[in-house]
Amino acid sequence: MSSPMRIRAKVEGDVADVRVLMSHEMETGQRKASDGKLVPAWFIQDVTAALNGKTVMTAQWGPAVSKNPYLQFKVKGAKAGDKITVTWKDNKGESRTDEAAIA
Amino acid sequence: MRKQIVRSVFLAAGLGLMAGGALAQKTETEKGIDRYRELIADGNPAELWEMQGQELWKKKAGPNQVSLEKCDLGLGAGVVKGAFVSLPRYFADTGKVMDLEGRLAHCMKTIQGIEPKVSTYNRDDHKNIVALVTWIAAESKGMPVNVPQNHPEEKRVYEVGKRAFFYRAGPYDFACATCHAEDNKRIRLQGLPNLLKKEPAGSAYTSWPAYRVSNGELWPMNKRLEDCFRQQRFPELKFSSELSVALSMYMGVNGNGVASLAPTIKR
Amino acid sequence: MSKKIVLTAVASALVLAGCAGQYGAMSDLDQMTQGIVKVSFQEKGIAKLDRLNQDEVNAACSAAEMFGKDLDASVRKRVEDANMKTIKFPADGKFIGDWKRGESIAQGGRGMTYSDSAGSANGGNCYNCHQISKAEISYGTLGPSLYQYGKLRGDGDAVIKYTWGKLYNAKAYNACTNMPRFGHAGILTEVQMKDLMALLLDPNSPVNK
Amino acid sequence: MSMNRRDVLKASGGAAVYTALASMGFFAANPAMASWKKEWFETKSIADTLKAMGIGNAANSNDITITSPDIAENGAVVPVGVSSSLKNPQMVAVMVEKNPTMMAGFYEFTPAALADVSMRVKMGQSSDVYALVKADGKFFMAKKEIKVTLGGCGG
Repeated sequence: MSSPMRIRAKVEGDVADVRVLMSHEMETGQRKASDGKLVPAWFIQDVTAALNGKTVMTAQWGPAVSKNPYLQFKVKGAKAGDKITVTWKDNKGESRTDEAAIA
Repeated sequence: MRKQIVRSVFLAAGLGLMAGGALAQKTETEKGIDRYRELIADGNPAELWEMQGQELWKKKAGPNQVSLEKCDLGLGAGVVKGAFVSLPRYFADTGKVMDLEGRLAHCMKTIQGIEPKVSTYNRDDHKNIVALVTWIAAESKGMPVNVPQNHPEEKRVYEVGKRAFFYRAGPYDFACATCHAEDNKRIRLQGLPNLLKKEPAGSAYTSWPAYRVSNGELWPMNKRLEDCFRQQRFPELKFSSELSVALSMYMGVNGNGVASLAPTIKR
Repeated sequence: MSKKIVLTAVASALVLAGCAGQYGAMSDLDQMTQGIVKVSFQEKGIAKLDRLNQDEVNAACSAAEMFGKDLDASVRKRVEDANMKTIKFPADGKFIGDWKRGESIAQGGRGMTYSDSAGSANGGNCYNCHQISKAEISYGTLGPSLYQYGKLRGDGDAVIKYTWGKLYNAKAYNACTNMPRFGHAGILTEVQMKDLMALLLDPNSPVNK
Repeated sequence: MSMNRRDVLKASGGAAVYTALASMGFFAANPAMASWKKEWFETKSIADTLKAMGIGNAANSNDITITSPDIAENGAVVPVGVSSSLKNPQMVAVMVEKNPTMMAGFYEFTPAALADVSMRVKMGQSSDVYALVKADGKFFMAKKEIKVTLGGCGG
């Protein structure tokens, strides 16, 4: 079970600055555990961001993205109270969606 | 005889060199690393733990099915703001000086009826302690450190902490003071706070809990101290042990008045 | 073993510092701290509780440093002499090994923590505290720069013996130095110390370029 | 859904279709349909990466800004931001030359997003970091060297 994302979005003019923290191990598949065995790859592959339900950005990530990923992006035509939704999906098929109102 | 010769060689050849390296000018490398730290400070994953901690504080748990909201962290039942910067302190109900992590375990036990397992970092109930501590610390962000020295026990624990700070032992003969009793020293590129001085002591004391970039873990003060001792080549420090509390007290009091930073992000 | 010694050392430090017991007798606090240290740790892996014991030099230095004082001259002489006696020179009379291996020992920081396993070679931790070769910019400043160590000092017999002795047991030359006793405490082997000697003294070492 | 999204875009000429699809909530409703571009994440050189992405040429551009430290204290977390003033931005990709595979991640925008993203990447060693930007159907590139210092003990 995954932990919630932390999404903060602030608008200035009509541009919203969105900052997202995700809780994820982002295992590369190349790291050895203390018992010498490789830890299997486990990382977020897809990220989708939407403004009021409309997709504004999609991303694909590889295992080089740091653990507990941080993502910042900017959205035009936004105003306070609008909803930002972020979804991630990892290589095991697990996914999570969280939402925040723009401040 | 040998010693005599050796000494004079040392004096003749050695002293000239000693002076050069000791100057505390910031190198280009150090400036670059300051910039790095600035950039990573924005978007500290510690916020993920803060969110969890806030939830846990309010969540009914344990055999008694009550939340921790009545827990007295030293400023009265349920008062969170300011608690972090005024711990460790003496608690009349236990007759002991306690740190934040120890006090939280006490509240889990007395209020929620849990027999808390908190001796291993981030395992069992300690996982919750880590999240709670992160949120509680964040609630005191910017407030001045105000660790009390009123009760005789608080004074005694400070004195024990001072002695423990200078206690050299282990195969490397290291004490806390070996690395943390002078200004502007480094291990590799890592700056070492002089914990005898107010500003660095206060900043260091309130730098934990911190998100550790190297392993993606959230370290509370007890884990920070325990890992210092690991690298001193000591045995394993027990969380919220008398020594751990005493060292926290020593650092906190030395840093009284400095604005709290926690939670931070560290390499 | 050393409780007596510790207390004596503490007592003399107190006299030096002119610091009468503000909170009752200081020796009580010292004794209390010793007790607290003992119960606050648990053994783990290779790090057993006997690591918490202090020998005379550690006890004396801890007690003095707490008050920002130097050791009493007679105590200093006694503990330095005792440490000097521990220094063993290489059995084959050869002090200089391979500077390349020395560089990698100087870079290494592993070994002897409770998370390390017994029997693995320990690092020298040298760059943690010293500038050594010019190429490594990630160096510590707890110790003096050793860049051009040999170039500045030459490689005469006295320099070689002093350098060996300092690596083997630095407390023989300066009782309360922060430097570990690499030979005396069994941190590095004789071969490893020879390689470090080469890093510092070999004219071909990057340290002396 | 077997047809690849990017193929759809290519075939029908770009942003307008993308926006139309997006406005129907198409992507948000089908997050699983964005099949992960495995072959983009397996290359070890800039040339191979561009080839895998089907890009013939990417011109160096001063209109791309990479925001990152010159030195990273820890390679586990290296902040990299990319912004561009190029008109009609459609994609930004971040690549680390000396990582086991180059591609760290890429971002595709509808006209509602600005070409301004920041992320944190892992770096095994000092390396050039590339930002690839697709704008108005053309590809542009910029790079920056980031040094990674390995810490000793402590911290």
